[in-house]
Amino acid sequence: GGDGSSTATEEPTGGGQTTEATGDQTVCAGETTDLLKEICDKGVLTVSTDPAYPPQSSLNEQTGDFEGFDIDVATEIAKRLGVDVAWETPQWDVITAGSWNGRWDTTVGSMTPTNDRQEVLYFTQPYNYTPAVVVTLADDDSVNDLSTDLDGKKIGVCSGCTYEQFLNKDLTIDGYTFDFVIDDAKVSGYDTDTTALQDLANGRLDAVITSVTTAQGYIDAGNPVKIVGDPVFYEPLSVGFDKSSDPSSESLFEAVDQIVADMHADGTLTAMSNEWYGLDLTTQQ
Amino acid sequence: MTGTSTDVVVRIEGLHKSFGHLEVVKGVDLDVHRGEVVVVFGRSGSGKSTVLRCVNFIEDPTEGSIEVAGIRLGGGHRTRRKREQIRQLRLHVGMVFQQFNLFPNMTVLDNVTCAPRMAGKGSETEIAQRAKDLLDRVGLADKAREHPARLSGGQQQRVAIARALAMEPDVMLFDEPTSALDPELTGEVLSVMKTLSTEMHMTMMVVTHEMGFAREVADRMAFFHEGRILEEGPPSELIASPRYAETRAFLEAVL
Amino acid sequence: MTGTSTDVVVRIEGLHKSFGHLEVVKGVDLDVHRGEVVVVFGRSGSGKSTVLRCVNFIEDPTEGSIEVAGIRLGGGHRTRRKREQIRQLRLHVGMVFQQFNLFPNMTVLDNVTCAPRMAGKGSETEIAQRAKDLLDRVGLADKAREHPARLSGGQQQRVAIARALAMEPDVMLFDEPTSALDPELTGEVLSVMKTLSTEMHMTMMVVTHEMGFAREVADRMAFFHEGRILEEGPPSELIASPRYAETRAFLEAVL
Amino acid sequence: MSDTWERVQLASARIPFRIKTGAVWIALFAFLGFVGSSAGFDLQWIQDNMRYIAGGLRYTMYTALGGIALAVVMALLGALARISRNPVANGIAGFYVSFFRGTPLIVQMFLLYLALPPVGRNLAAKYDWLPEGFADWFLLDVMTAGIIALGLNYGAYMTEIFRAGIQSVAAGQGEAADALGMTYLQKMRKVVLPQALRVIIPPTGNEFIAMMKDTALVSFLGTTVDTMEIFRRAQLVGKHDFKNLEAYVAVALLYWALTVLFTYFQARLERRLGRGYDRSHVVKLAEASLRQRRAAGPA
Amino acid sequence: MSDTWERVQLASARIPFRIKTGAVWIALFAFLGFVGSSAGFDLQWIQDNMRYIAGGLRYTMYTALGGIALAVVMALLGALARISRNPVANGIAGFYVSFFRGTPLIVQMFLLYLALPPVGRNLAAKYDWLPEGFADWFLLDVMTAGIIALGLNYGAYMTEIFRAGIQSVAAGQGEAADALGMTYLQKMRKVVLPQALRVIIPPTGNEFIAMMKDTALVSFLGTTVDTMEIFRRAQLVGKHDFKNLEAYVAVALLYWALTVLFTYFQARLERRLGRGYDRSHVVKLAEASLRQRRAAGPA
Ligand SMILES: Nc1ncnc2c1ncn2[C@@H]1O[C@H](COP(=O)(O)OP(=O)(O)OP(=O)(O)O)[C@@H](O)[C@H]1O
Ligand SMILES: Nc1ncnc2c1ncn2[C@@H]1O[C@H](COP(=O)(O)OP(=O)(O)OP(=O)(O)O)[C@@H](O)[C@H]1O
Ligand SMILES: [Mg+2]
Ligand SMILES: [Mg+2]
Repeated sequence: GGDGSSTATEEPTGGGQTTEATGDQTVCAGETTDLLKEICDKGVLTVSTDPAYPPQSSLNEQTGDFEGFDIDVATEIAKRLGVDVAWETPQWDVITAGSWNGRWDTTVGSMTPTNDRQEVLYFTQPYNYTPAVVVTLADDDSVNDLSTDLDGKKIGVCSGCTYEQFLNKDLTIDGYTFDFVIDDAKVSGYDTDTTALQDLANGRLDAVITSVTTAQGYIDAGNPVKIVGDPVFYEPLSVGFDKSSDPSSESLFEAVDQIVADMHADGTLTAMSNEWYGLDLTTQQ
Repeated sequence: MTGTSTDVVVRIEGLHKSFGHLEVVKGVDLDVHRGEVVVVFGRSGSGKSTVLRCVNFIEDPTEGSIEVAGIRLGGGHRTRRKREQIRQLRLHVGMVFQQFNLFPNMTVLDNVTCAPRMAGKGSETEIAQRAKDLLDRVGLADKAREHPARLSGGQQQRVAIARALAMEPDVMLFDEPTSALDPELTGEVLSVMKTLSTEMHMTMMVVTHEMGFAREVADRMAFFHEGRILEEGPPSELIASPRYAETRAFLEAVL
Repeated sequence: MTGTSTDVVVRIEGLHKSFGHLEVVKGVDLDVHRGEVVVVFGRSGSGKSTVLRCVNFIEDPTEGSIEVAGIRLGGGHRTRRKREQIRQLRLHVGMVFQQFNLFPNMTVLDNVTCAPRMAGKGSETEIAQRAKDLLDRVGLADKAREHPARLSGGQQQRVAIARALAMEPDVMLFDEPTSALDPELTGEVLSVMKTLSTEMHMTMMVVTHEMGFAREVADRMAFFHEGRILEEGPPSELIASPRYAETRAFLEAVL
Repeated sequence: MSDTWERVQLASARIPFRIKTGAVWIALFAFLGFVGSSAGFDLQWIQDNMRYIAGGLRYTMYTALGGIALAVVMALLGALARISRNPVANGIAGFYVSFFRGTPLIVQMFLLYLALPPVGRNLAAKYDWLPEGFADWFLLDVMTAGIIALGLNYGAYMTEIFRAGIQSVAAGQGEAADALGMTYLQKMRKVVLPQALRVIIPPTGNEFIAMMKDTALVSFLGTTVDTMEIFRRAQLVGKHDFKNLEAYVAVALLYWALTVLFTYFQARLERRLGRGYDRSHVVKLAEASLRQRRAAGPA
Repeated sequence: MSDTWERVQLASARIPFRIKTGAVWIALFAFLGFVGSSAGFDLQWIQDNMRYIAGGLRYTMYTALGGIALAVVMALLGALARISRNPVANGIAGFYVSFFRGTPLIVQMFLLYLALPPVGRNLAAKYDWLPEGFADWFLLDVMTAGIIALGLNYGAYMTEIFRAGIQSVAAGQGEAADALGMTYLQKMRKVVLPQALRVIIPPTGNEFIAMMKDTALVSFLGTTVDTMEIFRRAQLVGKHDFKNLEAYVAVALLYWALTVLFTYFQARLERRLGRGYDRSHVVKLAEASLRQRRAAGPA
């Protein structure tokens, strides 16, 4: 298509809104290189997300739209870049493994920037911090002190996620320290948190570690489980980029890192957190 | 050789048999007396095999009844009790098939002993002894350890006869026992059948087109035509002077 | 009817054929001249079919060579060029099989026209016209639109003859063309074959045991025995006074 | 007691068999429904979400149709190669069949989806004589990767079906075509394959039905939302509402319905092919020999 | 040019076919190795981790063996029920076969693993006459659930194999047993099944080989570390070291090796059964008819 005509039609809609929302120049309006340039030229930022995790990300079956905290964050990032947003929904494992082969540009999917993952992905500064909690059966009174009562117990987690690493005591993120209070847990890995929770309800597990939002959702759905004690740790969640990307994603990473900083600074993230979680999770506890 | 009613081993009364809409047997009555040999013959498709198979309930009669050794049964749904009655009736009937139907997964000896053993007909040694006697009688004592596949057709058929005899039946049914055999092998089977009649006085119903055998061994012959017995009588009469054109035509073709 | 070398349509020279370690044809030499009918006969397993199948390279000769219409080929690996040479040779040879081998997925007409059409033997109308003439000649003009499965064996074999003729071959090979037919149907096929020779002067090699046909139509007969031609000669001589005991024994069995 | 039972048996004998087995099915459904409701299944949720899940049927069918189309092509080539005496064709086909029958479909899917792109990228980087966009050919989207994996996998299995089908055509047919001077391609196209088809089509129908179910595995790669097939949709809404079980039940019912439907069509097709214009050579041979055996008796 | 080519063809004709296809396989392996190394595959990693991954073979085999054992039992019962004229047995078997053939294995696994426990729990809560520990029966561990799902699923497919096997035994065999006054069980145990076995065993071997690959799906249920089969192990170490591709290649090689090995044994078994003491009735019949046709010629 001709460059002139397309920019002409896009100006009042996409571009206009973006400037309006931020009251600022978009990133794409300035000098760009590498992947960032490619995205600006295409006018679309492709974001991967797993729309099965309300309130971070979920699919509204009626409208076919995504909604949730992560969705809003990603949409805002795209706006400030000056492009539209498009979605991909690969399996979690495929995202965390890196080597996206350009199928999508970034992940805004509540991913923790563990040191392992940093080998293959770039991470921005965290855009929020989700509490990880212990869930047990509602009528289970045996777990009171998390630092002793869960030792050696059978605990379910989604396989390959930070909760599993936490139990295995190999969760390391530069700049953060974790208190691995649970010793010798028998770890059971599941395809997703929900399956683990289900299995807890089925009685195969003594406990599950998951995010507070997932746990609360499961409780609200009427299942006989409860959250025990305080969160065992807070996991920082960042926007990620493929290090093996060609052209390099470094330019995009730096631009988005700056955008996240701006969103922290101007209160956008806090507003979104309050809207979706009912509390402010944007600062480290 | 006609006897009183107490002598009747097989009594077929008003037998009809249909497969779906095709009526194959259209009313057959026949008594076979103890020690009697009845030869059944007739065109292909005239219902000979079907009548024979009704006698031991491999086919269920559509109408009419079968009586063997005092057990009288009709057709109809096979309830549990009916199945047991049929099984009891079958213990009185031995059958020899055109295709031998020996059990290929057993030795010749096992073929002969398996049914008596299952039915508990005597001790193990008795059964084995009887099986050996029978194999001796059909001239195959030396083949006891072989598998059927290694025998000729004639030998297989003789084993099949021994197998049926091992159950000590009151009547033996033969359905074209020699027609799957090469011509040079039919003699050995027919001669065994002949000794069954002459030496053991076995009651027999034989479907065959071996008219030599019929003439020599049969007490009575029954000519089947389109699902009915068109005529019957001693072989001497029936073969020499058949009453019906159909019988005559058929006999001319066979002889 | 012996002619000069230029008259030779098929020349088989020093033909040997083995299947694995079994030598089936052990040195056969045979010339068939233009217009000549050669009848081949002999015991089952004597190699008649194998020789015929070597002539059009359905089997590859192990040794020796085949010459048809000036194309001379031996056995050996089928390279691309060799395959093409074989195909050229086959265009000069028509073959009729014991099992007819009509194509059941085509109508009778398509069976006859498909090969000429693929080989580009004339325009579409020419091919269709020739096919109709041929079907007429074998007496089946009215069956052109039928599928082979609806024809009797005799009719199928006549279609097979028409199909082979449609390629306008220099020689026709017949491998027991009537032995899969019920006796009452052989006559119609043999009479078609006879007119091929008498009216069209077709060169033919025929494996058959129909001695009546041989006597009437053959110019020469060849008796096969254990992979060799034991003796050959005009039917009158060979049938009346065979030189070898084997030939005599065989002829006695057939006649 | 045993008398009553016999009378029941006799009375029941008058009811047609089909009706009785039908009643058994209904009883089984009722029993499963009872078990389900005992398990606290949320039937309302199934009702509410069935529409959304069923919306993925289109993509399930696309994937299965694409897969079977590719599989048929692969199977045909594979079968011809396996039959041929050309060592290269034969060797490649043998390797293909062995690999794709020897490894799990799910592994093949992951390999195609994940391992292929770096191959393309690295090759493109290494050899610049490769055409522009070479690397992109290796970058399959989920549905394409799924279709290709299904097609290659089933193609390997179906190679044997096609080979058997081709070899079921009587040898005489090929010989007759050879004798008429047809080329290999003419023989195959006009004589052998049309006849083989009647043997090949029924089992190919079975493979298609099996493949419909294996499309579920594509979702382990993660499909884009617009093209999610039924299994992925069920997983998504199930996880979303914490109703996995209901979601699995719903999707199981959908697959079952699909299978029953297509099995019905396939059975009809099979019957139609069965009474086609031509009865197979085997049948004819058997009949012929039977006729002869009968004829061996008095005529 | 075409002359040279022909000379090459002729020269090559002297090399045995097996050696040539073998060479093609080697060339293909080399080619794939080249592609892999172009793609930057870390072969060293595969070597280092193969030992660990292969350690799961034990559990892969346990699962497959348990699955096939259950499948054989189900298939036997299913086939006998499908053949019988008892409407209840026939209906239940029909339902079983239809459901387990009609839905994806992965759905069945999830249902067995996740949906069964609440059923047991709720039933136990509702009816206190149920025995102590009733609910626990429904609480299957992963491997058990996997084995049961595999067994039920394959059992449904194998029901058809067993049925065909039983029906392949000539009708005359059953009639002979009946005529000798055997009961149904005696007939089946001593006469029909021993003969059916020879037809059933080879395809059952194929099913076992297929099942070995489907054990990979068990890992989607979530396994404990002690009993991880090869696929799960590969996923785990692959993810850990960010070497997914290498992990999938490694596990594919393992499955392939397993399959090739068992296919070899299976082919041997088949050959042994083939030359057993008894040639099948079909073959004998065909031979008989052939003999007669030959005999119809001059004797
Ligand atoms: N199970 C069956 N189902 C349908 N029709 C059958 C069945 N058994 C036999 N028939 C038909 O019943 C008729 C009589 O068959 P039967 O075998 O009793 O004849 P037969 O006199 O023994 O002939 P043959 O000399 O050929 O053995 C035939 O037309 C046959 O096709
Ligand atoms: N393709 C083959 N492979 C192995 N052996 C074969 C093959 N074709 C034929 N034979 C064997 O070669 C021998 C000769 O067979 P051929 O068919 O030529 O005999 P024939 O004279 O035509 O006999 P018939 O009258 O039975 O047709 C036979 O022993 C046969 O078994
Ligand atoms: Mg009969
Ligand atoms: Mg021959």
